[in-house]
Amino acid sequence: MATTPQSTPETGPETQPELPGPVLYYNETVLEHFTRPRNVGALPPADTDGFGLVGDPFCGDQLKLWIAVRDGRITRIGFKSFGCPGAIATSSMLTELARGRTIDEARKITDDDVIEALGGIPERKRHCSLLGVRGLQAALSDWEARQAADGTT
Amino acid sequence: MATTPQSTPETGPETQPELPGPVLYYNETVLEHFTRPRNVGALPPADTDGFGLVGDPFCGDQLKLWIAVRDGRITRIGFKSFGCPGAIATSSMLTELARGRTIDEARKITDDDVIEALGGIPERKRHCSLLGVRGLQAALSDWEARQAADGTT
Amino acid sequence: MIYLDHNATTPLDPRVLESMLPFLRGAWGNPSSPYRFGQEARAAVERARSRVAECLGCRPVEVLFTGGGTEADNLALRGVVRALRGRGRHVVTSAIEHPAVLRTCAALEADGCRVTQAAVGADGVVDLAAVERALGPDTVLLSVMHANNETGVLQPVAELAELARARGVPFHADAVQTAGKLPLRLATLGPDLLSLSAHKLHGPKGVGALLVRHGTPLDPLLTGGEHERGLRAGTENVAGIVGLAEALALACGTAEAEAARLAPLRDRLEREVLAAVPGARVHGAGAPRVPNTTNLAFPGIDGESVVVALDLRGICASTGSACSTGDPEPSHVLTAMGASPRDAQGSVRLSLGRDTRAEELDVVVRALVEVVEQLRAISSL
Amino acid sequence: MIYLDHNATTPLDPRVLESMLPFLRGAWGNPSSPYRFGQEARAAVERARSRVAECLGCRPVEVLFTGGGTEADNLALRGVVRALRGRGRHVVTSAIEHPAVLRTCAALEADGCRVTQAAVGADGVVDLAAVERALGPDTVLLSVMHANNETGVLQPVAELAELARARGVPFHADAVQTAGKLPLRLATLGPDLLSLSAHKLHGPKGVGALLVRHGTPLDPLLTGGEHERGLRAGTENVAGIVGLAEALALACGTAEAEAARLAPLRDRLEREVLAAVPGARVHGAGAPRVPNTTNLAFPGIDGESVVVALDLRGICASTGSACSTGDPEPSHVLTAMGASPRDAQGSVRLSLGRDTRAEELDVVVRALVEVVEQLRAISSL
Ligand SMILES: Cc1ncc(COP(=O)(O)O)c(C=O)c1O
Ligand SMILES: Cc1ncc(COP(=O)(O)O)c(C=O)c1O
Repeated sequence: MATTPQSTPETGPETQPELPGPVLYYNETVLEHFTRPRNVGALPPADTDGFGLVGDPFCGDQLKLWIAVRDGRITRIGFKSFGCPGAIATSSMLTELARGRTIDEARKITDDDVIEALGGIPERKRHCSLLGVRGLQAALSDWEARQAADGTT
Repeated sequence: MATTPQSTPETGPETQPELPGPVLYYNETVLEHFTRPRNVGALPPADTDGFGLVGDPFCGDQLKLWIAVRDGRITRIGFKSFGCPGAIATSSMLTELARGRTIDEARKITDDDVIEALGGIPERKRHCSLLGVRGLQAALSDWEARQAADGTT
Repeated sequence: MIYLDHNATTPLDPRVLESMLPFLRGAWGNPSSPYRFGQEARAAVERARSRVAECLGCRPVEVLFTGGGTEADNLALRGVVRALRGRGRHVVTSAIEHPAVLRTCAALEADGCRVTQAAVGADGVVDLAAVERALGPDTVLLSVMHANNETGVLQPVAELAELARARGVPFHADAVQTAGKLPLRLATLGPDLLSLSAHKLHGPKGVGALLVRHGTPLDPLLTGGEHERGLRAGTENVAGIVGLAEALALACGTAEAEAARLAPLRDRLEREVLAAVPGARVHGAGAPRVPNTTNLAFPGIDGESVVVALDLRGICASTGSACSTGDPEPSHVLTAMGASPRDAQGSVRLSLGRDTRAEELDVVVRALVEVVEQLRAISSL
Repeated sequence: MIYLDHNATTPLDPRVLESMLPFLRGAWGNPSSPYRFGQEARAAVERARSRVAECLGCRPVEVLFTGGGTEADNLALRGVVRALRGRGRHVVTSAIEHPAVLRTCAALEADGCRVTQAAVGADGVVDLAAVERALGPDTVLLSVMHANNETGVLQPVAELAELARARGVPFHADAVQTAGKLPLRLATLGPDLLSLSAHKLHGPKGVGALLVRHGTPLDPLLTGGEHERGLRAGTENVAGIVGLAEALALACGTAEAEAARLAPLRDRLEREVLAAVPGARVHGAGAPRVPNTTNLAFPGIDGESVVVALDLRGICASTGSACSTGDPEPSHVLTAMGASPRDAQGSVRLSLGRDTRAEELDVVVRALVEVVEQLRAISSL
């Protein structure tokens, strides 16, 4: 039960006020990506070069992410998400950041990039942005595995 | 430190509201006896047939009370008081109740009589009224002792 | 704005504010001050105490004013446990209590108490047999809420009171979600201690009360001056206390009529949502509930997403306790009722109130149907 | 009415009430609710936190809102002692603390702590050497008030902070009687924890704050929801918190000017009373004091009788702490300063404030002289 003020993470350098209470405080960009998420939906199996599924199978948020790759670039990307507005908005923004990028560039996208692109996300929701990045990494690894498999066959 | 609601004395049947907080709530009669106490002052030594002094010599309220007795009746009575308004008012009322009474009648005056004559006194001040009654008892005992002394001389 | 989160807080009734203003303007004295100006404030506090007592069927000395529902719960639990520390160290509660009780039990546990959480059935009603089994010779307190804040499910307080009384165990009921909504009488309801909070019944925030049945052992939690008979120190929040009494008097006067008005509205809302949304369910539908609350399960989507989407349409709803806002953990109440974590995550609480009108609910049903469809369209499940 | 009991409570400033009303009317949402309407309330609470932090020279996360000064004191003492229960069980305090500290120390003692009360000198200033001697390897908290509520005597908090810091002991200062009266900066003043109460500085009753310096170990006292970073559960008293911040901002802006205005008024009052009443004395006259407070000794008469007689003349004064009203025990503060019980019983506290005018004090001096004469005439001493 022991709690010390210093052990509580603080809100960091976003523009939103420091809100120590339990609160959601999504900014307009996040809400916009939540209400009109970009790149929603599965790619057709034939077009899918990589697929990622992250999240516990029974509990908590879940993300599915599809990519199509041409000439080392992500040409198409799609996602479906079960999760809170933070999860949906960060996934949406992640797909925007990843689309058109080379595999290497896409590998380097971090959750901080996603959060920055959204102009910040509530402290308690930072974990959401990890899901999108992990989903993309999973899809990229899947793509690599498929490449390797193609190479060996 | 353990306190149980039932162990807290309650205010009893006075007309004043039940006030569980720490509060003084003197009624008009008490305030009147406080601002214009009856029978204040020492009797001259020659007129004094009995004297009472009650209260700790160093601490807390103190009362001095003088009586003159003729034919078994208190004909004159005087008091001086160091104490709170409750102490002053109850002493004043006590002298009113005692004046003109026979020794036997005076002996029977209780603190409840004093409180009733005042129309009530705050719960926390009930102890004050005891001082007056004890002062009168002391003066009566002093009178009796003097009588006995007079008889033996 | 359509406000359907009355279990989180309620608007301050303008008549309540009116009753408070004299103590925020002219009569600002300290109730403990010896002069008549202070005693005006004292008289107001004591009048408020008498009104609360009258509304809730107890004696004025049985009413302690606190700084809210949470403090009332903390005082009940910590106060009884401390007062009875010579007798035992075991507390029995339920799995669906408000954090004000559950986390306080956890703190007591860390301090050496043993705590048993009785299970609830799938309907959200605490298992009486489990409580009975749990009560032991060293049990010093039973604490079970009157109505659950997330589902509205009513708990069998009369039966619990009987179990507790038979064993001489004090029984605390958190009535924060029933005071003002249902007619309550401490004398007949059964518990020895009852918590309530003003802002849940159109009173001000930051004030509550703990009713303590005459003879119940209780130590103070806040020590200092001899306010509240030495059981709750601190200069009295006079305006807040007056407001609590006014709000309670207003609510008690209309509780039955309001309950009769809200139950059919809530029931119709549920029928329409269940008809329009495939797979939707109502948590605790099978149990007696306070008439203002419904907790809807929408499998496959996230409750917080529903709430935010409704907010963007001007509708205030919640996923459960306001205290757990943004909490990624699924509701302990729904999981205790056997819901899967994902099902619990897909739940939305709508709680109606005095200002709720039938037309508003039509708007809400349409919005819910739309929102659930949109979220399901993007759901990965 | 001439009000000279500002240490007991102060009038709510109409500007403060004005600042609170929006949250008692339109913006009544729950700050923990997820929708924007709730976040309006949240934003108000956080704005208030920032304002308090700015006024008192600390960071917003170092401000915890409580239900009053007593709760702040209880949280500081019980919270630090619990957080450090693995390190030791010894608390050092002074003999002249407010009951909110002294009785809490007594409760901690009953729970197995050891408490040392450092003595004060005849001037009412805590004995630094006694504090230094008392601080031991198992000391987990030092708690000494900033200014005493009965005498106004200021305590050497900077020196105490140094003693405590040198030993790594958290230092709590009850600043209920200095916040708003003197310019305070947590960053430079020294203590790790600082209590204050809104109603002592023209804010509302039932709200206070505990400043907790970054890194100070603290457990919550009220457990439940995760309000106030998990350190103080309970739905926030939004209007009260906004009022506290507004009152503090107003008071801090004028503290220096007010202090400069009140000190000569208080000093003249004392000179005139001492000149007119044979045997009168001022408790703590030799020490630095807050400029609004005087504690007058009138040997041979009872302070409560003076207070009631003044009340009947329309003057509000007190015998000391409002909490001890009607208490037959002589003041623990004055006896700790070496006053005899009878001397302590003959004391009257006058505490000036923002509304006090010089002309009022002329009336008060005349009334005091009269009242003391009358009471001396009937005194048995
Ligand atoms: C059942 C229940 N108990 C306790 C509380 C706490 O009350 P408060 O917010 O007044 O501290 C609440 C509401 O938050 C509640 O719903
Ligand atoms: C020095 C001191 N500490 C604490 C308190 C308690 O504050 P509150 O009455 O707001 O609980 C007071 C006043 O009563 C005080 O003067």
